[in-house]
This record gives sequence, structure tokens and C-alpha cells, in this order.
Amino acid sequence: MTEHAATATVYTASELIAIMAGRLLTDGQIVFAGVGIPLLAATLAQRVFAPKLTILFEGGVIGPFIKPGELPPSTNEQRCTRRANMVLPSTDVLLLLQRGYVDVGFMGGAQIDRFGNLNSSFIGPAEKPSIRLPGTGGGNDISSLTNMIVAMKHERRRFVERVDFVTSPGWIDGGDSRARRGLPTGGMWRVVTDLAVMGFDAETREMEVLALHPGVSFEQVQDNTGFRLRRARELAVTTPPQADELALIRELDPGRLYTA
Amino acid sequence: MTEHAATATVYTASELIAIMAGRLLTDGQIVFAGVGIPLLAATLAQRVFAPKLTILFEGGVIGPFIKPGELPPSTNEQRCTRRANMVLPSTDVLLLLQRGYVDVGFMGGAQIDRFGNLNSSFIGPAEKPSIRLPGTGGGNDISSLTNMIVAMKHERRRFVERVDFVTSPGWIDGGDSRARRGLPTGGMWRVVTDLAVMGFDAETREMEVLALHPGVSFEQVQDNTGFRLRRARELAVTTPPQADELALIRELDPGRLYTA
Amino acid sequence: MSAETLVKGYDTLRRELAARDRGLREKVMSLDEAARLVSDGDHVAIGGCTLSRTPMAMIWALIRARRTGLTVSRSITSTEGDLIFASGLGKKIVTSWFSQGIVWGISKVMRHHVEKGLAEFDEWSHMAMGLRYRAGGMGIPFMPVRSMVGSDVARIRADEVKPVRCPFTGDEVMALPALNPDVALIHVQRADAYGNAQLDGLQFMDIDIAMAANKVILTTERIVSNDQIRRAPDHTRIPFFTVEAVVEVPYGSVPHECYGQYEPIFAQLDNYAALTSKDPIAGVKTYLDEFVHGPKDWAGYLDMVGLETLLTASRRGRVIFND
Amino acid sequence: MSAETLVKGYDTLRRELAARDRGLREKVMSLDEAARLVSDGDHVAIGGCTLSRTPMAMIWALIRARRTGLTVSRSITSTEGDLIFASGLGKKIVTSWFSQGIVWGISKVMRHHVEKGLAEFDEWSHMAMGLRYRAGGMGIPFMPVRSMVGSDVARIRADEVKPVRCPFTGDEVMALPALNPDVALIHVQRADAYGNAQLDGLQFMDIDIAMAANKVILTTERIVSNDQIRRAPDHTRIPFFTVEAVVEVPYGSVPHECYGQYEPIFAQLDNYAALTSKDPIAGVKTYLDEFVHGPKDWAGYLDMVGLETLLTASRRGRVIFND
Repeated sequence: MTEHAATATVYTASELIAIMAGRLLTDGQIVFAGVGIPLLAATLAQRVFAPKLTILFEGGVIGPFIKPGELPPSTNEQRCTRRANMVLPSTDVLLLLQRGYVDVGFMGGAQIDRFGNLNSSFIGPAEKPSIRLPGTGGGNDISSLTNMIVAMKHERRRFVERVDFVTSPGWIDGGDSRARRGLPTGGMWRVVTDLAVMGFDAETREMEVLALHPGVSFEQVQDNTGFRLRRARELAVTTPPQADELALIRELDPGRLYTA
Repeated sequence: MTEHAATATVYTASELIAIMAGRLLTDGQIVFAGVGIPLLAATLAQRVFAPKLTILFEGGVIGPFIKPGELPPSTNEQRCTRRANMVLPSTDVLLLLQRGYVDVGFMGGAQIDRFGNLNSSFIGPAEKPSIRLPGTGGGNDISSLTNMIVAMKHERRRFVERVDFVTSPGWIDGGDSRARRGLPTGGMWRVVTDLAVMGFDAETREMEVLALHPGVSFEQVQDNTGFRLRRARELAVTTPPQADELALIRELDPGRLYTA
Repeated sequence: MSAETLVKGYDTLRRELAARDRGLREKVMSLDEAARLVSDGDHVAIGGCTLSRTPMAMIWALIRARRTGLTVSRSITSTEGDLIFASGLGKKIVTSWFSQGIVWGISKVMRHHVEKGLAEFDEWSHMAMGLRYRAGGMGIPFMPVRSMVGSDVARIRADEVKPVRCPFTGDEVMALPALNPDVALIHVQRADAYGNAQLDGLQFMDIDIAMAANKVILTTERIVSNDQIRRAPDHTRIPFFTVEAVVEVPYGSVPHECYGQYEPIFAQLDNYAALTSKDPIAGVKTYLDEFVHGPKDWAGYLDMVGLETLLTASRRGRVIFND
Repeated sequence: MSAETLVKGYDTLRRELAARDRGLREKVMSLDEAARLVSDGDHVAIGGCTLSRTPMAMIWALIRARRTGLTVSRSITSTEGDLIFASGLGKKIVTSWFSQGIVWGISKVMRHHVEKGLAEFDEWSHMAMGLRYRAGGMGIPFMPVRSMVGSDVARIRADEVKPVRCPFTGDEVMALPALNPDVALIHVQRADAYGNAQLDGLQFMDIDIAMAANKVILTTERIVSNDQIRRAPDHTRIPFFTVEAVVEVPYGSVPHECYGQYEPIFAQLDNYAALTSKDPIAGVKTYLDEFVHGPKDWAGYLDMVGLETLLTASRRGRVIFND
């Protein structure tokens, strides 16, 4: 467990990511959330400043409440449905993305590249991988059809020049290649790590550091990244995690299942 | 009300059609039934000799029981759902036809031609009809995707050389034209009227009289038909309506809503 | 949005939805307020089917609000189709079957308007209507189908139903164009203030219509709490974010039925058929004047139907749950 | 029927269904009898998702019956995928995600089989899996979709996901091939002896799978009367005529959950993960020997899980209805 010393208190990298990612949401949005950090972040946002936020789960759930201390092991268990507004077939909740109902897709990531493409399928060539990863799940659908926030640890082996395999498309080859390849909507919007918040240049679609977390330097971010990062003209510094945010995260995940 | 004198009793033309049509069903079949005569006929079969018959209604109903004296005004009212096995969206009950679950489609008809095509759309040209009929409803889907029984009154103006408009396709232009036009399955199987039971020649797909109702001559059938009918090599005579069949029909439709 | 475009562009679909406030918010309003959410010229899809769960009060309010030039679509069109043509509310109805119901014969009001070229009755197969809505609700531009092919129903709209070849099997099937209405009018048994709706019994094409439309105007027999909805989320059939208005209208489908609540008011339907059988135009005008424009409000119309009649229809409607 | 064909021909689909007795008949049988309805080499689709409503008892019975060479598909593949590979029941799994669950990390059993080329893990997007079943259930050969395009998930199966142009808008979308399994294994909370099934809560892709498959083997927590089903026909989710076997198996999803009945048996899942984390092959063999081949019957397996554990899981499962 990495512990960060902040002005106010002490928190883990995962807690930091969850809090920073949650702040990117807006009240009234419809958010398609993965399990783990994304779910924690969305629930946090919902409880702190976005009461009209609606969470969707791949299992087929619209607008549930998560019970503190009973986080679901995946987005396909009954714990995801507690006091939901609606439960429907998985295919139909995914079709909400295609129809255009979803504002933000919110996922974790194993490997990401300069253009925000995600890989969760293969390390090494697909025909003979050195590691067969678990695969796309809904990732490909979510990232193909809406605006994305990805929350992940900032490590050089995860931030690579080019992913071995594009499981979930970001801006593909940059520029307008995403649209040209048949994806006219959505795209990678933000990447939130334990070091910084990244966006993507509006023209080239290269990853760009927008804000550093307290006490982190741009060089530190670059050192943990396997490609050359762009740097926003005005590099912001994020507000450190607040006591109420940390308290809520810890109430939701008292066993530190996802925030250790 | 036309009354036919039979050996045993007196019955209306509609009662005769319903009874003769019901006898064409087989136990265990799945029958997509229209309201009116087809529903009466299918219910009759179910009660007399085919207890495992399953009726489907366009409104989205699988395997209901019809309450005597409470016949539904269409296949889209709650009376159609009484003690059904399942109620599902209309589109999905129609998709059972496309998937191949339905053995027989059972409809009434306004106008039919030599090749069993049905018209319920236009009298006169479609651009400027002399009569705009109510249209296909599920007829086009049913007749495109399964084997058909049509129950109707035998009148010269209804049995025409060529329908003005093919709403629900039978054998189209005869021969293998149905398959060539993109309908590899189903087709018009039987036409039941108050005079006879007709089928279609296996090669040419022209309408052919298979059996005459008691007291009816082939000539009488031909006289009431607007095209030249084929005559089966061995022309059968149907067994007259039996007392139990008539009693059941009258129990189901005591107000003679559909059997007057 | 022009109702003339066959398939809405994907950019338009996405832009329209993105522009709506889809947050969890209360949307309860009156029939009159809801009528303002429909613009002249809109494509309006109607839920229910034939005599069932027709959003009659909402259609009635739109006629009274003098909306005009709508294109209307429905799985099967009954009494409301006549009223839409005769009132000028809509001049084009896209549907699979059009008449009050088999027992009353062919609609003379429909015949008059269509045969005289005063209005259009655009005929599609029943499943085609359903699959057009379904494609619209899924966000795809077309849906493959194996019916309509070979028939004149497809032939006379060759620009609107086109063959497409399966890239795997080589089968030629028909492509049906997605239908994305501007507005859907849907009547349900229960909904909460946000628009989460439960539908008992026959559902027809309503779920697909709700997903296909840019917005839903919901009328409901009663408004229940969001807590009640959340107690059985697998019974919710229409999600709140599709909905822009929730109007509580008891007996909102009269003279048609609402599953488990009331059967059709056959006396009203017989009366309508009798009125229009002699002179369709004068007859429907009389009906509109008396029953649509006459009463002060929907309760006033129900008063004309009569309390005893409504109670009898309710008793018969609840019979479905007696066994 | 070869599992190698990408899309079953329409003639085959129709012929296969036509050959089945689809009349209303009782189909109650044992797990062993139901296992005989699956042939070596069949394409078997599995209902539920990840840790939910997995038809575990049926899979367990198929392994014990020494079935082999199956192609298996599921929305998301969990513990059962490891057992299918390791037991030799199936050598190809078509799915969107494969590992017991996020909290236990990447399946080492899956990795061993796939990385060594001993078995195939055919990856599709989650929605693509759903739409492939849906197309199959609808009787159409392909379904248009706007995802997978542009990604390597589509690129590496260029013969199986192909572009198709909308004849109306000119949009290029992807065509997904219909998937019509030979058999579907589905576990539900309630069904009658004919196979009319009710599903509480999360439904995943089960309805589409039931419609797509040539036949369904249903396991159910309990068998209820046909009368009970007919009292609420709008709660039936799977119609009887899709079903060939109804097997009553209380706790039939253990160690996975069954909505509203019991939560997952986390101790079993942790135990499995621990067993396979050191040596995946020896570990899964130990698990198979002990928990699949060891017990006399399914009740014997449940005995090994332990009564108190089951009661705790049940108490937690019912919590969903407490609010």
C-alpha cells in the first residue's frame, strides 16, 4: 500500500484516484460504471455533490444505491441492483450507449497508450500472447460509444507508446482517425491516475497532462510514462482529497477491497 | 344468416367454416390465430381433440384460455391473455414466426386468388383505390413465415383470378416463385370456406378443391369462384358438423358475434 | 425535425438526446402542459394497440390544443386514427392496420380521408412496425427482416424497404428503416414522478417506442412513489430518462381499455361507429364537438361516459386478476 | 450440427425446430437424464453472467457425464470456464471476459490453456455477444452494431465481423453473425413442469439465449404449478416450447449466486482461487476430483459446502427484498 502524505491527512493511491475521478462527474449525468474504483468514484460523486447522477451497470442496472460495506464483486451480481430504478437485460443496458443515453463511461485500465487506446486482451501478439488477459467485457462497447474516463495506477509498464492490442478504442491513431474508422461519437476524455489528470489534445489527440496532484511534478509523471506526454499550457494542481471524501470512500469500502 | 340443413342439425355458414377449419389442426401444434373464426376454430380443436395445442395472439400472448361468452374484440385486448402461459411484446410474438416456432398461421381473408395470395389493403389500384381496406396487420408476417390456413366465405367477388394487391403472400405467381422471391418457408396450405376445403397443387401451386362439404357439388364451388379451380383426383366429402362441435361453438360465442 | 426524413441521421439522434436534461428530476404536469411539448409537424408515436392502453386523454388534449400536421405512427390504429385525421391533428398515419376494430367493419372516416387523397395511411406489416421502432431504440439505422419481401406491401415502398445481403450467409433479407419518433405518447398503469413506468399485461411495442423516441410523454392511471418502483426494479419497463412528462390521468385510455384496470367502453365505441356509419364526416365532427371540444376537462368527458359505465368497465377489467 | 459453422443456415434452423415436439408436455427429469440431451461437439450457451445464476449443477453433471469437445459461449465466463477447459468438456469458449472475477485476478487456468494453445478463448465485446444471441433468437442472420468497429477485437476476426452499409443512410456499420447454440443451459428461480420460467432480478442475456438455442435445458430452484405461472403470465420470461428439460435443483448455482435466493459462496471461490494460484493444473485437478467427481450427487456436493454456509448465503440473498 502506497501512502501519500497530504496537507490534511493520509490516503492510498486508490483512494486518491477514486476521489479525483469522482470530481470529474457532473450532476444529472448518466454514467456507465465498471466495478471497483469507477463505482466508488461515481458513488462518491452522487453522495457529495451530484445527487441526480445515474449509475448504469453492465449487468443491466439503472440507478442503484450501493450499500456501504457491500460492494459488488462485479457489475453482474445482485448487490448491484439494490434499490435500483430498473433492471433490464445486459444487452439492453449496453444499447443505451449506442442509442446515446450515456454521458460518461467510467472504467479501470490495464494498459493505455498515447492516444488513449486501452488493452485488456493480450500482452504480446494476439496469436501467441505472453499473457492472455481477461478481455474486453463491456469495455469495447463503452469506449466505442461514449466519452470516457479511465482510472488507473500510473506506471511506466501501463502507459505505453502503443498498446499491443486495441481492446477498447480511444483516439486510435490520433487526429480524426477514430471517426474515419467508423466511430463518430465518444472518445477518451480523461485519464485519472495517482499522479495526475490527463486529457487529450483537441487536434492531435495525444495525451496531455492537465493537472498534477498535490506534491507531484510533471517530470515525475513523465518518468512514469512510456511515451512523451504533452503538457497543458496552464498546468493546474488538484485540490487534495478532503476529509469528507475520504470518510465516505472508507465507509463504502471498509474492507479496502478496492482501495488498499 | 345463411342456414345449412345437415343430417344432424342446422348451422350457419360461419359455424360450418369454424368447425371444418378447426379439424385441420393437430394436437401439439403452435397456432398463430387471428380473432373471429380462426380463434373459435382453434379453441374448438383445443377442447375437442387437441388439448396440447398452443394458441398465439398478435398482441403478444402464448397459450391463453378463452372464456366462453367473452370473446375478445381483437387479438390485442386483455381478454386474450386470460390464464395465458406468457405475455410478451407484440414484436416478439411475431418473431416466433421468423424463428420457426409456429406450425400454422390461421387467418380470415377478404380476397384470395388462384395462388392463395390475400388482399386486405386495396380494392382498385393502390395509388387511387376505390376502397381502402384496413391493411395487413400481422397478416403479411404470418403468411410470409409459416404454413397458412385461411377461413372465409366462398363468394365469387372474394375468390378472384388475381388479387388487386398482394398484402399477405401465398404462392405469389405459382410454381417456385414464392421461394425465388425470398420466402423459403411456409406458404398457403388450406382454404376453408362454407362450401369446401381447398389446397394447392404441389407443382403449380394452383388452388385445388380437396373436399366438399355435405350437400355441395364441385360445380357449385366453381360457380362461386372467379377462376378455374383444380379438382383433386379423389374428391372427399367432409363429415358434417357434429352436435358436440356445434354446442361448443355456441357456448364460446353465445351472442353470435362471429358466427351469425 | 422534419417528419419526411425516413431515417434520422445518427448525429441528429445523438445530438437530440444529448440536449435533453436526462437527470433524475420530477416531471409531473397537466395534460395541457404536456401538450406543449409536442410541436406541429412532429412525428408522434402512439403506444398501446387497437383498443388497448391508447393514450386517449393525451391525444384528446392535443386535438383541443389545435396541434396540426403531425405524422403519427402506431402498431394498429383504432378510433384515435379517425379523430386524428378528422381534427386535422395529423395527415399521415404509419401503421399496419387501421379501423376501430374488426367488429365495427372498415373505418369510413379513414376511407374518406385516404380515398379522397386528404390524408395518408402508410401501410407496413405489424412486425415491420415493431422492428422499425426496435432498430430506432437500438440506435442502428436498419433492421434485417424476412417478411414483407415478395409482397406488394414492400413493392409500393421500394425506397423504404430495401434488400440487403447477409455478409456471412449470402441470404438476401429485407432492411427495414429505423423509426425514431420525435415524441412517444404512452399510457401506463403506474409510474413515479421521474417517469419510471410499470406496465401490466400486454406491452405491445411500448418499450421499443419509448427507447426509439426522442422523448416520451407518459400518462398514467396513478403516480406512485419512487420507493415503490425501487422495491421491484425488475418490474420497471420504461426508464425515467426517456420521459419528459408524467401526467396522472385515471381512466386515461377511455373509451379504450387499460389492462387490469378497465375493459373498453363498448357503448361509446358502438355510439361512435353508429355516428360515423351514416355520414362519416358529419358523424366524426359531431363526436369531436360533443366529446372532445365539449367538456371542460377530461373529468368532464368521463362524466359524459357516466360513472356506472366506468365502474362496470373497471369491474370487468379487474376480472383478469380474479382466477 | 457442427460448431464450426459461423451462422447456421435458415433452412437448418427451421428444420431443427420443426423436428422438436413443441407441444405443451411435462419435461421434469434428473440432472443425469438432462445431461444426455447434450451431444459431444455441441455448441452450448450458458445463461447467467460472471458469478450470477450460472447453471453450475448442470455443468457439473456434464463434466461427470464425460461429455467432450463442446464449444461453449457465455456473456462473461467465470469459474465454470476453468472447469470446462480443465475437464476437457470444452476446448473453445466464446465470451467477452474470462476469469473468476476481478477480485481474484486473471485466471491462471485460462492462461495456461490459451497461452499453451490447448484451448481457445474467442473474444467478442459484451454487447456483441448479446446481439449475436439476439439475432439468433430473432431468426435473422446478422445484426448491425456500431461498436467493435475500429478495434483489434474486430480486426483479428475479420471473417466473423464484417462491415455492412445501411441502404438508407449510407452509414457503414458492423454486421455481427447470428449465434444459434445447439443447447442453452439456464438456471432460474421458478419454472413449471412444461418449462415456463420466471426470472427475478438480473436477466443478463438469458431470454435471447433461450430463443436463439435449438433447445433449452432448464434447471430451477423450484418447480411451481402451471396454474401459478398462468396467474401472472407477464412474469414468464422463457416460454415452455423452447425447453426440453426441467430439472429441480435447489442451490443449483452454488458456488455462484442466484438472485434473491443466495449470494455467492465466497469461501468456495477463495478456496478455488487459492488452489489454482500455486499450480493451476494440479489445483484445478484437485478441485475437480474433490468437488465434481467426488460427491455422490449434487446434494453431496452441497454437503461439502456446508449447511451453515448455505444458510448464510441464503440470508444474504434474500436481503434484496428486505427494504
